[in-house]
Amino acid sequence: MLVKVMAFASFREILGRERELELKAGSTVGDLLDVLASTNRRFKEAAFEEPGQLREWVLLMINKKRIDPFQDLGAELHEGDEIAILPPVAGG
Amino acid sequence: MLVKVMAFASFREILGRERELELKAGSTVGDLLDVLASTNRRFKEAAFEEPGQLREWVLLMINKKRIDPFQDLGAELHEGDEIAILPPVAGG
Amino acid sequence: MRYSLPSPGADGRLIKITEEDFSLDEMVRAAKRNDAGAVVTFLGTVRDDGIVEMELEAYREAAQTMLEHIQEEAESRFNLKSVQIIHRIGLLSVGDNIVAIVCAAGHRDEAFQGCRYIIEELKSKVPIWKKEIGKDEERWV
Amino acid sequence: MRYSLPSPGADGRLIKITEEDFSLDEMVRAAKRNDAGAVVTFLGTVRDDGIVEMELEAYREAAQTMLEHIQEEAESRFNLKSVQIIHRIGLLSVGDNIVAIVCAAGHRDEAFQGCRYIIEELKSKVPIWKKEIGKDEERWV
Repeated sequence: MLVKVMAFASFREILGRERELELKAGSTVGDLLDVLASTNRRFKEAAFEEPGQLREWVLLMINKKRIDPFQDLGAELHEGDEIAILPPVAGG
Repeated sequence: MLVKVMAFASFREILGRERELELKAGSTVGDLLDVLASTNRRFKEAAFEEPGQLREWVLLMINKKRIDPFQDLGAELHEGDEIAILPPVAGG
Repeated sequence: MRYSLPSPGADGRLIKITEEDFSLDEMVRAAKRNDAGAVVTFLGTVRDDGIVEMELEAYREAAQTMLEHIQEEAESRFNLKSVQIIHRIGLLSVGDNIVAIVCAAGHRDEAFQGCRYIIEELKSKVPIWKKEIGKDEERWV
Repeated sequence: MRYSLPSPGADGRLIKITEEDFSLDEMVRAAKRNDAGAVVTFLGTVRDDGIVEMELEAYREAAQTMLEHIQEEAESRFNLKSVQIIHRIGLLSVGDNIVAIVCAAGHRDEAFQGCRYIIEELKSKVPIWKKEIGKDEERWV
Protein backbone atom coordinates (compact mmCIF):
# COMPACT_ATOMS: atom_id res chain seq x y z
CA MET A 1 0.00 0.00 0.00
CA LEU A 2 1.04 3.58 -0.60
CA VAL A 3 1.16 6.08 2.27
CA LYS A 4 2.24 9.73 2.35
CA VAL A 5 4.96 10.73 4.80
CA MET A 6 5.29 14.40 5.70
CA ALA A 7 7.98 15.93 7.87
CA PHE A 8 8.34 19.43 9.26
CA ALA A 9 11.00 21.76 10.64
CA SER A 10 14.07 19.79 11.80
CA PHE A 11 12.56 16.53 10.51
CA ARG A 12 11.86 18.12 7.14
CA GLU A 13 15.53 18.98 6.85
CA ILE A 14 16.36 15.32 7.37
CA LEU A 15 13.56 13.54 5.53
CA GLY A 16 12.32 16.07 3.01
CA ARG A 17 8.90 17.64 3.23
CA GLU A 18 6.82 14.98 1.59
CA ARG A 19 7.25 11.57 0.03
CA GLU A 20 5.21 8.54 -0.85
CA LEU A 21 6.23 5.23 0.60
CA GLU A 22 5.25 1.71 -0.44
CA LEU A 23 4.58 -0.46 2.62
CA LYS A 24 3.51 -4.06 3.06
CA ALA A 25 -0.19 -4.50 3.73
CA GLY A 26 -0.83 -4.52 7.48
CA SER A 27 2.16 -2.33 8.29
CA THR A 28 1.89 -0.26 11.48
CA VAL A 29 3.10 3.22 12.40
CA GLY A 30 6.01 1.54 14.14
CA ASP A 31 6.90 -0.36 10.98
CA LEU A 32 6.91 2.87 9.01
CA LEU A 33 9.26 4.54 11.49
CA ASP A 34 11.56 1.51 11.34
CA VAL A 35 11.70 1.72 7.57
CA LEU A 36 12.61 5.40 7.76
CA ALA A 37 15.20 4.81 10.48
CA SER A 38 16.81 1.93 8.62
CA THR A 39 17.26 3.98 5.47
CA ASN A 40 18.23 7.30 7.08
CA ARG A 41 20.79 7.36 9.88
CA ARG A 42 20.25 11.07 10.64
CA PHE A 43 16.55 10.41 11.15
CA LYS A 44 17.29 7.44 13.37
CA GLU A 45 19.58 9.54 15.57
CA ALA A 46 17.23 12.50 15.66
CA ALA A 47 14.03 10.59 16.43
CA PHE A 48 15.12 7.61 18.53
CA GLU A 49 16.49 7.49 22.05
CA GLU A 50 17.59 3.92 21.39
CA PRO A 51 16.41 1.34 18.86
CA GLY A 52 12.62 1.05 19.06
CA GLN A 53 12.27 3.89 21.55
CA LEU A 54 11.19 7.25 20.16
CA ARG A 55 12.42 10.42 21.86
CA GLU A 56 9.64 11.66 24.10
CA TRP A 57 9.21 14.96 22.28
CA VAL A 58 8.54 13.47 18.85
CA LEU A 59 4.98 14.18 17.66
CA LEU A 60 3.06 12.08 15.16
CA MET A 61 -0.14 12.77 13.26
CA ILE A 62 -2.15 10.42 11.08
CA ASN A 63 -4.46 12.17 8.66
CA LYS A 64 -3.91 15.40 10.63
CA LYS A 65 -4.93 13.88 13.95
CA ARG A 66 -2.42 13.55 16.79
CA ILE A 67 -1.64 10.04 17.91
CA ASP A 68 0.17 9.00 21.05
CA PRO A 69 3.61 7.76 19.94
CA PHE A 70 3.82 5.55 23.03
CA GLN A 71 0.46 3.85 22.69
CA ASP A 72 -0.40 3.88 19.04
CA LEU A 73 2.75 2.67 17.30
CA GLY A 74 0.93 -0.59 16.71
CA ALA A 75 -1.93 1.06 14.86
CA GLU A 76 -2.32 -0.31 11.35
CA LEU A 77 -1.88 2.05 8.42
CA HIS A 78 -4.15 2.10 5.41
CA GLU A 79 -3.76 2.97 1.75
CA GLY A 80 -3.50 6.75 1.33
CA ASP A 81 -2.89 7.56 4.99
CA GLU A 82 -0.92 10.75 5.61
CA ILE A 83 1.61 10.35 8.41
CA ALA A 84 3.29 13.51 9.70
CA ILE A 85 6.46 13.53 11.81
CA LEU A 86 6.87 16.68 13.89
CA PRO A 87 9.20 18.21 16.43
CA PRO A 88 7.60 20.15 19.34
CA VAL A 89 5.51 23.04 18.07
CA ALA A 90 6.77 26.60 18.52
CA GLY A 91 4.42 29.00 16.75
CA GLY A 92 3.16 32.41 17.86
CA MET B 1 -9.61 86.61 46.13
CA LEU B 2 -10.43 85.18 42.74
CA VAL B 3 -10.64 81.41 42.20
CA LYS B 4 -11.55 79.38 39.14
CA VAL B 5 -14.39 76.86 39.39
CA MET B 6 -14.60 74.10 36.81
CA ALA B 7 -17.36 71.54 36.50
CA PHE B 8 -17.67 68.46 34.31
CA ALA B 9 -20.32 66.14 32.94
CA SER B 10 -23.55 66.39 34.95
CA PHE B 11 -22.10 69.19 37.08
CA ARG B 12 -21.08 71.10 33.96
CA GLU B 13 -24.67 71.02 32.78
CA ILE B 14 -25.72 72.64 36.06
CA LEU B 15 -22.86 75.03 36.77
CA GLY B 16 -21.32 75.69 33.39
CA ARG B 17 -17.86 74.51 32.49
CA GLU B 18 -15.77 77.26 33.97
CA ARG B 19 -16.26 80.45 35.91
CA GLU B 20 -14.31 82.79 38.12
CA LEU B 21 -15.62 83.45 41.59
CA GLU B 22 -14.72 86.19 44.03
CA LEU B 23 -14.40 84.84 47.58
CA LYS B 24 -13.53 86.41 50.89
CA ALA B 25 -9.92 85.96 51.94
CA GLY B 26 -9.55 82.83 54.06
CA SER B 27 -12.49 81.04 52.42
CA THR B 28 -12.37 77.26 52.46
CA VAL B 29 -13.45 74.61 49.97
CA GLY B 30 -16.59 74.17 52.07
CA ASP B 31 -17.32 77.90 51.86
CA LEU B 32 -17.02 77.76 48.09
CA LEU B 33 -19.46 74.86 47.85
CA ASP B 34 -21.90 76.72 50.12
CA VAL B 35 -21.74 79.78 47.86
CA LEU B 36 -22.48 77.63 44.83
CA ALA B 37 -25.30 75.79 46.61
CA SER B 38 -26.91 78.97 47.87
CA THR B 39 -27.01 80.50 44.40
CA ASN B 40 -27.95 77.38 42.43
CA ARG B 41 -30.70 75.10 43.70
CA ARG B 42 -30.03 72.39 41.08
CA PHE B 43 -26.41 72.18 42.19
CA LYS B 44 -27.48 72.01 45.83
CA GLU B 45 -29.81 69.10 45.09
CA ALA B 46 -27.33 67.31 42.87
CA ALA B 47 -24.29 67.60 45.14
CA PHE B 48 -25.67 67.55 48.68
CA GLU B 49 -27.31 64.72 50.60
CA GLU B 50 -28.52 67.29 53.12
CA PRO B 51 -27.26 70.78 53.97
CA GLY B 52 -23.54 70.62 54.70
CA GLN B 53 -23.23 66.96 53.66
CA LEU B 54 -21.91 66.23 50.18
CA ARG B 55 -23.11 63.12 48.37
CA GLU B 56 -20.49 60.45 48.79
CA TRP B 57 -19.75 60.13 45.08
CA VAL B 58 -18.88 63.78 44.51
CA LEU B 59 -15.23 64.24 43.56
CA LEU B 60 -13.21 67.41 44.08
CA MET B 61 -9.85 68.50 42.73
CA ILE B 62 -7.79 71.53 43.66
CA ASN B 63 -5.23 72.49 41.05
CA LYS B 64 -5.77 69.10 39.38
CA LYS B 65 -5.07 67.12 42.57
CA ARG B 66 -7.81 65.04 44.18
CA ILE B 67 -8.82 66.07 47.67
CA ASP B 68 -10.92 64.08 50.10
CA PRO B 69 -14.31 65.82 50.25
CA PHE B 70 -14.87 64.47 53.76
CA GLN B 71 -11.58 65.56 55.26
CA ASP B 72 -10.45 68.56 53.30
CA LEU B 73 -13.52 70.81 53.10
CA GLY B 74 -11.83 73.03 55.67
CA ALA B 75 -8.76 73.56 53.51
CA GLU B 76 -8.19 77.25 52.77
CA LEU B 77 -8.26 78.39 49.17
CA HIS B 78 -5.78 80.79 47.64
CA GLU B 79 -5.85 83.39 44.91
CA GLY B 80 -5.89 81.66 41.51
CA ASP B 81 -6.74 78.19 42.78
CA GLU B 82 -8.59 75.97 40.30
CA ILE B 83 -11.34 73.95 41.96
CA ALA B 84 -12.96 71.18 39.91
CA ILE B 85 -16.27 69.53 40.77
CA LEU B 86 -16.68 66.07 39.27
CA PRO B 87 -19.13 63.20 39.18
CA PRO B 88 -17.67 59.66 39.30
CA VAL B 89 -15.35 59.03 36.37
CA ALA B 90 -16.48 56.74 33.54
CA GLY B 91 -13.89 56.82 30.76
CA GLY B 92 -12.59 53.97 28.66
CA MET C 1 -12.24 58.76 8.42
CA ARG C 2 -9.60 61.13 9.73
CA TYR C 3 -6.50 59.66 11.24
CA SER C 4 -4.38 61.53 13.69
CA LEU C 5 -0.72 60.77 13.25
CA PRO C 6 0.75 60.07 16.65
CA SER C 7 3.92 62.00 17.31
CA PRO C 8 5.48 60.02 20.11
CA GLY C 9 8.79 60.78 21.73
CA ALA C 10 11.84 58.84 20.71
CA ASP C 11 10.89 56.29 23.35
CA GLY C 12 7.63 55.31 21.62
CA ARG C 13 5.49 56.87 24.33
CA LEU C 14 2.31 58.68 23.48
CA ILE C 15 -0.62 59.96 25.50
CA LYS C 16 -3.32 61.84 23.68
CA ILE C 17 -6.85 63.04 24.41
CA THR C 18 -8.37 64.03 21.12
CA GLU C 19 -11.52 64.42 19.08
CA GLU C 20 -9.92 62.62 16.15
CA ASP C 21 -10.02 58.95 15.28
CA PHE C 22 -6.82 56.93 15.35
CA SER C 23 -5.14 54.04 13.58
CA LEU C 24 -3.97 51.01 15.54
CA ASP C 25 -1.47 50.29 12.78
CA GLU C 26 0.10 53.71 13.32
CA MET C 27 0.15 53.27 17.09
CA VAL C 28 1.69 49.81 16.86
CA ARG C 29 4.29 51.01 14.38
CA ALA C 30 5.31 53.73 16.83
CA ALA C 31 5.28 51.37 19.81
CA LYS C 32 7.36 48.61 18.23
CA ARG C 33 10.85 48.04 19.58
CA ASN C 34 13.46 45.54 18.51
CA ASP C 35 13.57 44.10 22.01
CA ALA C 36 9.77 43.73 22.17
CA GLY C 37 8.26 40.48 20.93
CA ALA C 38 4.72 41.07 22.16
CA VAL C 39 2.28 43.91 21.62
CA VAL C 40 -1.11 43.79 23.35
CA THR C 41 -3.78 46.28 22.42
CA PHE C 42 -7.05 47.16 24.09
CA LEU C 43 -9.60 48.97 21.97
CA GLY C 44 -12.81 50.24 23.53
CA THR C 45 -15.67 51.00 21.15
CA VAL C 46 -19.19 52.38 21.49
CA ARG C 47 -21.43 49.36 22.12
CA ASP C 48 -25.00 49.41 20.93
CA ASP C 49 -27.01 49.39 24.14
CA GLY C 50 -29.96 50.98 22.40
CA ILE C 51 -28.20 54.32 22.18
CA VAL C 52 -28.01 56.73 19.29
CA GLU C 53 -24.84 58.56 20.22
CA MET C 54 -22.34 58.88 23.02
CA GLU C 55 -20.86 62.11 24.27
CA LEU C 56 -17.43 61.99 25.86
CA GLU C 57 -16.02 64.73 28.02
CA ALA C 58 -12.67 65.06 29.77
CA TYR C 59 -11.00 67.30 32.30
CA ARG C 60 -8.17 67.32 29.83
CA GLU C 61 -5.20 68.62 31.76
CA ALA C 62 -5.98 66.49 34.80
CA ALA C 63 -6.68 63.44 32.64
CA GLN C 64 -3.39 63.86 30.78
CA THR C 65 -1.44 64.08 34.05
CA MET C 66 -3.24 61.07 35.49
CA LEU C 67 -2.61 59.02 32.32
CA GLU C 68 1.09 59.91 32.43
CA HIS C 69 1.23 58.66 35.99
CA ILE C 70 -0.56 55.41 35.07
CA GLN C 71 1.72 54.93 32.07
CA GLU C 72 4.87 55.31 34.16
CA GLU C 73 3.53 52.99 36.83
CA ALA C 74 2.63 50.35 34.22
CA GLU C 75 5.99 50.61 32.49
CA SER C 76 7.86 50.02 35.69
CA ARG C 77 5.56 47.32 37.14
CA PHE C 78 5.32 45.24 33.98
CA ASN C 79 8.62 46.06 32.32
CA LEU C 80 6.92 47.55 29.27
CA LYS C 81 9.11 48.78 26.43
CA SER C 82 6.61 51.38 25.26
CA VAL C 83 3.03 52.45 25.85
CA GLN C 84 0.65 54.42 23.67
CA ILE C 85 -2.70 55.68 24.92
CA ILE C 86 -5.26 57.61 22.89
CA HIS C 87 -8.66 58.52 24.36
CA ARG C 88 -11.26 60.25 22.25
CA ILE C 89 -13.71 62.89 23.41
CA GLY C 90 -16.66 64.48 21.66
CA LEU C 91 -19.70 62.95 19.99
CA LEU C 92 -19.36 59.32 18.91
CA SER C 93 -21.66 56.78 17.24
CA VAL C 94 -22.16 53.06 17.73
CA GLY C 95 -19.02 51.18 16.65
CA ASP C 96 -16.74 54.22 16.90
CA ASN C 97 -13.41 53.91 18.66
CA ILE C 98 -13.30 55.36 22.17
CA VAL C 99 -9.92 54.41 23.56
CA ALA C 100 -6.83 52.50 22.46
CA ILE C 101 -4.02 51.27 24.68
CA VAL C 102 -0.97 49.71 23.04
CA CYS C 103 1.64 47.99 25.20
CA ALA C 104 4.88 46.56 23.82
CA ALA C 105 6.94 44.23 25.99
CA GLY C 106 9.59 41.60 25.68
CA HIS C 107 7.14 38.82 26.43
CA ARG C 108 3.41 38.34 26.21
CA ASP C 109 2.65 38.01 29.90
CA GLU C 110 4.04 41.48 30.59
CA ALA C 111 2.20 43.00 27.65
CA PHE C 112 -1.16 41.44 28.62
CA GLN C 113 -0.82 42.40 32.27
CA GLY C 114 0.35 45.92 31.51
CA CYS C 115 -2.48 46.58 29.06
CA ARG C 116 -5.08 45.25 31.48
CA TYR C 117 -3.64 47.31 34.32
CA ILE C 118 -3.80 50.52 32.29
CA ILE C 119 -7.43 50.14 31.19
CA GLU C 120 -8.53 49.27 34.74
CA GLU C 121 -6.70 52.28 36.16
CA LEU C 122 -8.01 54.50 33.39
CA LYS C 123 -11.59 53.48 34.02
CA SER C 124 -11.40 53.96 37.77
CA LYS C 125 -9.28 57.10 38.03
CA VAL C 126 -9.02 59.26 34.92
CA PRO C 127 -11.44 62.22 34.82
CA ILE C 128 -13.39 61.34 31.68
CA TRP C 129 -17.15 60.94 31.44
CA LYS C 130 -19.65 59.39 29.06
CA LYS C 131 -23.20 60.40 28.33
CA GLU C 132 -25.43 57.91 26.55
CA ILE C 133 -27.78 59.69 24.20
CA GLY C 134 -30.85 57.62 23.37
CA LYS C 135 -33.78 58.42 21.12
CA ASP C 136 -35.75 59.90 23.98
CA GLU C 137 -33.38 60.37 26.87
CA GLU C 138 -29.83 61.09 27.86
CA ARG C 139 -27.89 59.92 30.86
CA TRP C 140 -24.40 60.22 32.26
CA VAL C 141 -23.04 56.78 33.04
CA MET D 1 4.68 46.55 2.77
CA ARG D 2 2.03 44.31 1.28
CA TYR D 3 -1.25 44.02 3.07
CA SER D 4 -3.52 41.05 2.70
CA LEU D 5 -7.14 42.02 2.82
CA PRO D 6 -8.91 39.64 5.16
CA SER D 7 -12.04 38.16 3.66
CA PRO D 8 -13.89 36.99 6.73
CA GLY D 9 -17.27 35.36 6.73
CA ALA D 10 -20.32 37.39 7.52
CA ASP D 11 -19.69 36.59 11.17
CA GLY D 12 -16.34 38.39 11.28
CA ARG D 13 -14.37 35.18 11.64
CA LEU D 14 -11.05 34.75 9.93
CA ILE D 15 -8.24 32.24 10.20
CA LYS D 16 -5.34 32.60 7.85
CA ILE D 17 -1.84 31.16 7.52
CA THR D 18 -0.03 33.30 5.01
CA GLU D 19 3.29 34.64 3.80
CA GLU D 20 1.85 38.14 3.59
CA ASP D 21 1.87 40.89 6.16
CA PHE D 22 -1.43 42.07 7.63
CA SER D 23 -3.06 45.23 8.94
CA LEU D 24 -4.50 45.31 12.46
CA ASP D 25 -6.80 48.12 11.35
CA GLU D 26 -8.27 45.85 8.67
CA MET D 27 -8.63 42.96 11.09
CA VAL D 28 -10.29 45.12 13.74
CA ARG D 29 -12.63 46.64 11.19
CA ALA D 30 -13.74 43.13 10.18
CA ALA D 31 -14.03 41.95 13.79
CA LYS D 32 -16.10 44.89 15.04
CA ARG D 33 -19.70 44.20 15.98
CA ASN D 34 -22.33 46.59 17.27
CA ASP D 35 -22.78 44.49 20.38
CA ALA D 36 -19.02 44.39 21.06
CA GLY D 37 -17.56 47.15 23.22
CA ALA D 38 -14.09 45.66 23.68
CA VAL D 39 -11.48 44.44 21.21
CA VAL D 40 -8.26 42.92 22.53
CA THR D 41 -5.42 42.21 20.15
CA PHE D 42 -2.26 40.20 20.58
CA LEU D 43 0.52 40.86 18.11
CA GLY D 44 3.65 38.73 18.17
CA THR D 45 6.72 40.15 16.44
CA VAL D 46 10.24 38.95 15.76
CA ARG D 47 12.29 40.01 18.79
CA ASP D 48 15.94 40.82 18.40
CA ASP D 49 17.69 38.08 20.30
CA GLY D 50 20.83 38.50 18.26
CA ILE D 51 19.23 36.91 15.24
CA VAL D 52 19.37 38.00 11.62
CA GLU D 53 16.21 36.34 10.36
CA MET D 54 13.52 33.95 11.44
CA GLU D 55 12.07 31.17 9.30
CA LEU D 56 8.52 30.06 10.02
CA GLU D 57 7.06 26.82 8.80
CA ALA D 58 3.60 25.32 9.24
CA TYR D 59 1.83 22.05 8.62
CA ARG D 60 -0.78 24.24 7.04
CA GLU D 61 -3.85 22.04 6.79
CA ALA D 62 -3.39 20.64 10.29
CA ALA D 63 -2.65 24.11 11.69
CA GLN D 64 -5.76 25.55 10.06
CA THR D 65 -7.95 22.80 11.53
CA MET D 66 -6.39 23.19 14.97
CA LEU D 67 -6.85 26.98 14.88
CA GLU D 68 -10.51 26.57 13.91
CA HIS D 69 -10.99 24.30 16.89
CA ILE D 70 -9.25 26.78 19.24
CA GLN D 71 -11.30 29.64 17.81
CA GLU D 72 -14.60 27.83 18.41
CA GLU D 73 -13.57 26.82 21.90
CA ALA D 74 -12.58 30.42 22.74
CA GLU D 75 -15.77 31.87 21.31
CA SER D 76 -17.92 29.60 23.41
CA ARG D 77 -15.85 29.79 26.62
CA PHE D 78 -15.47 33.55 26.65
CA ASN D 79 -18.58 34.62 24.80
CA LEU D 80 -16.58 36.24 22.02
CA LYS D 81 -18.48 38.04 19.25
CA SER D 82 -15.78 37.47 16.65
CA VAL D 83 -12.23 36.24 16.36
CA GLN D 84 -9.60 36.85 13.71
CA ILE D 85 -6.31 34.98 13.60
CA ILE D 86 -3.51 35.50 11.09
CA HIS D 87 -0.21 33.64 11.39
CA ARG D 88 2.62 34.32 9.00
CA ILE D 89 5.06 31.79 7.63
CA GLY D 90 8.20 32.23 5.58
CA LEU D 91 11.29 34.33 6.18
CA LEU D 92 10.90 37.27 8.59
CA SER D 93 13.21 39.95 9.96
CA VAL D 94 13.52 41.58 13.38
CA GLY D 95 10.41 43.65 14.09
CA ASP D 96 8.25 41.86 11.52
CA ASN D 97 4.77 40.72 12.49
CA ILE D 98 4.45 36.99 13.18
CA VAL D 99 0.94 36.51 14.48
CA ALA D 100 -2.13 38.62 15.23
CA ILE D 101 -5.15 37.56 17.25
CA VAL D 102 -8.12 39.92 17.41
CA CYS D 103 -10.98 39.17 19.83
CA ALA D 104 -14.15 41.26 20.00
CA ALA D 105 -16.47 40.82 22.97
CA GLY D 106 -19.20 42.65 24.79
CA HIS D 107 -16.92 43.46 27.69
CA ARG D 108 -13.22 43.74 28.28
CA ASP D 109 -12.76 40.83 30.63
CA GLU D 110 -14.06 38.40 28.01
CA ALA D 111 -11.92 39.92 25.28
CA PHE D 112 -8.73 39.83 27.38
CA GLN D 113 -9.30 36.27 28.55
CA GLY D 114 -10.27 35.02 25.10
CA CYS D 115 -7.22 36.57 23.44
CA ARG D 116 -4.89 35.17 26.08
CA TYR D 117 -6.46 31.74 25.79
CA ILE D 118 -6.00 31.66 22.03
CA ILE D 119 -2.32 32.63 22.02
CA GLU D 120 -1.53 30.10 24.78
CA GLU D 121 -3.35 27.34 22.92
CA LEU D 122 -1.74 28.36 19.65
CA LYS D 123 1.75 28.24 21.13
CA SER D 124 1.28 24.87 22.77
CA LYS D 125 -0.74 23.00 20.13
CA VAL D 126 -0.66 24.40 16.61
CA PRO D 127 1.87 22.75 14.27
CA ILE D 128 4.01 25.76 13.42
CA TRP D 129 7.78 26.01 13.92
CA LYS D 130 10.38 28.74 14.09
CA LYS D 131 13.99 28.65 13.15
CA GLU D 132 16.24 31.38 14.41
CA ILE D 133 18.85 32.27 11.84
CA GLY D 134 21.89 33.98 13.34
CA LYS D 135 25.02 35.27 11.70
CA ASP D 136 26.81 31.98 12.19
CA GLU D 137 24.24 29.43 13.18
CA GLU D 138 20.66 28.37 12.83
CA ARG D 139 18.45 26.60 15.30
CA TRP D 140 14.88 25.40 15.55
CA VAL D 141 13.31 26.72 18.73
